Amino acid sequence: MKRFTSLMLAVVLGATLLAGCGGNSAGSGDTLKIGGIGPVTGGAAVYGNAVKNGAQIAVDEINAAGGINGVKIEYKFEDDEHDAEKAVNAYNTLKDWNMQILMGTVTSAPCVAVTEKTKEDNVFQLTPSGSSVPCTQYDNAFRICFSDPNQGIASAQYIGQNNVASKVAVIYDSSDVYSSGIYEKFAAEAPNQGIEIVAAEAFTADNKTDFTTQIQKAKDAGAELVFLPIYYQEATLILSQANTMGFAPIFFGCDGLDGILGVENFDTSLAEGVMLLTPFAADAKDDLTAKFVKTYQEKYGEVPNQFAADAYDAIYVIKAAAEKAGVKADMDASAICEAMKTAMTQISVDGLTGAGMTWTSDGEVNKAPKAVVIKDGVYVAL
Amino acid sequence: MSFLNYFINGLSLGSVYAIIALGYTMVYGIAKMLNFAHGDVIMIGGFAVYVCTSSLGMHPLIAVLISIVVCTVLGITIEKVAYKPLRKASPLAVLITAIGVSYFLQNLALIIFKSDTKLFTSVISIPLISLADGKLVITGETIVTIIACLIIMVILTLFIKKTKAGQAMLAVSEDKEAAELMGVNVNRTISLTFAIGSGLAAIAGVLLCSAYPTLNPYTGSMPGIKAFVAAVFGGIGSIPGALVGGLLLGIIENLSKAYISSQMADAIVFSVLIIVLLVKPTGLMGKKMSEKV
Amino acid sequence: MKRLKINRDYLITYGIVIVFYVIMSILKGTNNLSSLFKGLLVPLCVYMIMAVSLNLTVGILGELSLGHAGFMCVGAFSSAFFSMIMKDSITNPIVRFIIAIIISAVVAAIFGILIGIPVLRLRGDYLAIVTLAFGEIIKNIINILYVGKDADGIHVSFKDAASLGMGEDGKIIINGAQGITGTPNDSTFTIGIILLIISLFIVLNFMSSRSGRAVMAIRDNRIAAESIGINISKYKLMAFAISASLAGMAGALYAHNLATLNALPKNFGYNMSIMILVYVVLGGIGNIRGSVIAAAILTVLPELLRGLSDYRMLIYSIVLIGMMLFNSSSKAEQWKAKFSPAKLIKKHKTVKEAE
Amino acid sequence: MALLDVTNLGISFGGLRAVDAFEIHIEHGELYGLIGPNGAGKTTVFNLLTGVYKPDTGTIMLADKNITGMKTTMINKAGIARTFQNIRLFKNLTVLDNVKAGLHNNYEYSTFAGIFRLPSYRNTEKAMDEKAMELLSVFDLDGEVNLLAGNLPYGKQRKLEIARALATDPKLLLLDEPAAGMNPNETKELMNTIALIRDKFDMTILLIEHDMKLVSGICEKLTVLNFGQILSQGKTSDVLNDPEVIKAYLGE
Repeated sequence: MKRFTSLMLAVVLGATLLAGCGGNSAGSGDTLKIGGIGPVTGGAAVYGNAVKNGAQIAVDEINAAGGINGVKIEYKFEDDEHDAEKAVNAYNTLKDWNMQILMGTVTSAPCVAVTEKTKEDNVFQLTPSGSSVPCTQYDNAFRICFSDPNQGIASAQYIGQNNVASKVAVIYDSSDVYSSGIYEKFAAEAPNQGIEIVAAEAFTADNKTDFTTQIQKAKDAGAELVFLPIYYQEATLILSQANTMGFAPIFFGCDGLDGILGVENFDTSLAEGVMLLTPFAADAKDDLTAKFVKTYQEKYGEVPNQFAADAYDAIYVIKAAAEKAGVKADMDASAICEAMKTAMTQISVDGLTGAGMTWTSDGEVNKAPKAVVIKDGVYVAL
Repeated sequence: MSFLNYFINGLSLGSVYAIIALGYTMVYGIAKMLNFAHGDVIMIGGFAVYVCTSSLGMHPLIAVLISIVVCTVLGITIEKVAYKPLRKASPLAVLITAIGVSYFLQNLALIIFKSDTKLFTSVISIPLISLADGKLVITGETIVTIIACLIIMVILTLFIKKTKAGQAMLAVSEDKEAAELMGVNVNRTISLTFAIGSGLAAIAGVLLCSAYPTLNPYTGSMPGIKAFVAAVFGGIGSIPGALVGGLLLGIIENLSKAYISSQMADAIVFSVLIIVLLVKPTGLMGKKMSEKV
Repeated sequence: MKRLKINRDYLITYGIVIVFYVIMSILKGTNNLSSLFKGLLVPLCVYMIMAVSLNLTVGILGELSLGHAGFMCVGAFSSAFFSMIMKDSITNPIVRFIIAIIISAVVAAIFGILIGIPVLRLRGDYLAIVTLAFGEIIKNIINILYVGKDADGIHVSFKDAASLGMGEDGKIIINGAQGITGTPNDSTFTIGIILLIISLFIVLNFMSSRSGRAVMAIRDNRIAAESIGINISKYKLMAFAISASLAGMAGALYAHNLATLNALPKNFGYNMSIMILVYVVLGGIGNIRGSVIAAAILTVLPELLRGLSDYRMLIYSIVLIGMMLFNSSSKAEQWKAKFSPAKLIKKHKTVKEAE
Repeated sequence: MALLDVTNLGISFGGLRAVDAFEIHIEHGELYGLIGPNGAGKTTVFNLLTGVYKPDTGTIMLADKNITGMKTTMINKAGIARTFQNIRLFKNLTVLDNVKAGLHNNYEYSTFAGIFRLPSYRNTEKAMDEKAMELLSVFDLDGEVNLLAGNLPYGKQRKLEIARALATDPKLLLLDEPAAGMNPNETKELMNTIALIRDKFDMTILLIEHDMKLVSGICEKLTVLNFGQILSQGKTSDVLNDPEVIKAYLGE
């Protein structure tokens, strides 16, 4: 019986291998193939789905308006489950699909692994939200969001220069690349800004239900401000638990906190007075944002968060760079990459996450972080 | 005062673990299987309440009742479809199937409810108790969870001791074959166990989400594993053991976050578990097993 | 006679691996292999080795381990750490990688022994939960481990990068949750297959040696094994350590295949341990060849299901449940018996003879 | 000097004195029977002798060596091998491997040599095969060497268990109800085999048995246990005629 099972398995394997075989044909020539990678299942699915949807809106808009240089975009998004290995698999799947430009990946660790591959294949890569430093270490990779050190330092500077607080507690996710990356730079910059870190409390991906202990320690240490370089899901819990405990310091966060007002059922009064450095606010009154938020809500029934906005911008940045570089549909990925990477440093894009965004050849974006505060349930620029 | 706060918060977390652990321990004791999907049934229970209250605007109590029904039916269905055909297979095969069911429930929820986190409105409306000028705070959720935990434990113990079905469960847990020979309907007893375990999961889901009010398709999996650890900690198969294990786990977790290192809290909790098992190989209140030679 | 039969059985296993290697290499050489499959070749080897090594613990030793990914994690980090330090000193990638693999095997074996001593005193599900706990502890500690190197040597901290107190020229190698970035990409399909064959060689030969017999005797009946003078702890520990060191090797292969190495719940948590266990159970407990094949199929399957987009993991879970149910249902047994190749041939013959 | 010298052996479980003041002296080459009603503590005595339980009181001397309180593994190495009332074979190993597992301590080569198939592996395994086949042929099992032990018929499983115990090359062989579950024909055959073992291997045997026919047929000496205490001890014919024994057995 065992032998039969093995045999059956072997047959299935053979069949799957055959199915997986296939030559590398050249680009079809009438569309521009843009691939996306991010987690759409698993614990980080929320970010991947936001990126997937945000980019889809941009793609639809561009296609409706005639495409890039008159060429329609074909867009395909692959799941990486927030895992480096799966991200490489996703990348290879897209390669088999003859992807010409990569918009991804969403999270940092998989992004670094994929960057290694895009470098090897010379494929242009624009990550909407991969914020750790090595995500853009090669010249073919750029990003829409701020880098982690950038955010950590900017946060410390903002708090110090505006005298927001001098006694600061930090609650961060020690098992997360993004969160621990920001914390590290924040902690390094804090002394220069006259900020005293009175408590630095961590949690982990496996232990993020109960934050009362971390909050209690911040409270006991007399923190005037609690810095939250984390994502909004955990932040909502922290805010509500702190409220129960009667602890009301200033809460200060980075772009990960954006989206907090969009959480279904969230009592926005809890977020009253929360400050965050973010490039995007779903409540902003400008036309671009209003239109995007409206379309997103109609299509996906949710308020878009910053990841969706980053992805939306990413597609438009690709469009701008491709137009600048004169990319045509029949060019192969490598030629596109060569043309795009010079074009990237020459364009300036007004997007949801910043006006007049420009890029340096090391892949970093120049845009002003906006400090906003939540007042009466909406973001107000500071 | 801080210590008391840490302690009470630990107690609150621990009592949630304890209720989940009760479900684990029941199923393990009778069906002798590690039901890895238990945590995900909890998540479904949470979503059931969420849908009833937020989308359909029902009264929280009715929502909880519906949630219990949903989970019970789900539990029985899972048992019928996925576990019953494997009654004679190796325990490992059942374990893997349970993992498959867990993936299934998570991904089903992902498709239905989407991945973004939803904020759960607490179904508990008892105000919090504030002592010593607000330095010591006990939330209504804490009180309800602890009381619910105790009540459930008492009811379960009485059920097993006093009813015929409970006695049948006990018999099946001692010796399946012998119970069958004695005329106990083993299949029905196991189904009943799953029904009760899943009903408990619904209650655990409501309490978990009320105390820590976020909900997404993966909400149940980590508390599920922690509760499993708690059940083993207390001696798996033992009902008071689940209670003690759950409470201790919550308290140890919070105190080690407070006084040792918040980064290493998981490592510390698991180390304590290991030490306890090395000293008492069947958990704190587990029955001593010895093989007859 | 018996030895001949066993040897033939082993040869089939090696043969499958070698044929697989040859076919894949030809397809790759002639550019007939999709990028996805090219990318999957090394991970396939990683998971096949993991499945073989876990089968030694679960199938041969008969103890349920839910922390096997922990050993993979240890092997991955120790070997990647070595490669990062020696990147400039040892420029020959093959030599460097071989040393890295040996280091990963040794370090993982040491962890196997350290963890095995307390763990193997326990039994059944209690042992399982303690291995799970150890796996989680390893992951947790690596997430807060900071190691840097400067002119003064190596600095270690369990707090943050700043407390490493390094000099100007300092370079952080293991950066807490951010892990190791920039591990040289030394893993190749050929090395992966060689490691797989080595693992098979070790496990299969171990099984048919005196020590392996002792281990299997303990699995079948501990009390009887004691009564014939077999040292229980020694042989349990031996099997556990070998199993751990093979997992460590798989970890080295994993680490040198990707540019980033993080200890996430996804790759080194209990979820991964359970995934490997799924390969072992599906392939047949104690059936080494089955493990190899099951690992291959279940690694490839989710990738082939990509076309289903959102429903991918849902379908995967259904397939998983279905396979388990099918494997143990009595109807399947009948069906298998009816359509087994041997039977079909026989039937064919009888029909012919009747004619 | 006797091969096995046990004095004042005792153990309690909870409050129950399962075995008390047990004494036995077995000479080299003797075939000795341990009998008694159910629950008399016979198997407990075996478990004490083989180190499964640690005695509360008393000493066990095997060939002038004190083995009291030693672990099962060490006691086997010192020279006591046993079979079990409920057969404990390595069910998923072949008949041959069961015996070879028994040969474990008598034929050594390193694990390293085993994995890398060094000459010491080949030579030792060959010698082990030969020795195992020799033992199996004594029990008429040499036709079933490649069968899984769990697939053997009941009677042959009992024999295989004895063969495995003998493979450890013991000084003393303990047989726990070897005839349990056998029909009269099989029992008779077994009697012959046991006698054969004693003669062929120059073995000393202590056996527990219910079947009085078997006991009276082959044992030279008997000890009768009742409620954990020695009821009678001595030559088989004397013991069987002891009124106390008759009373205990027939319940008169």
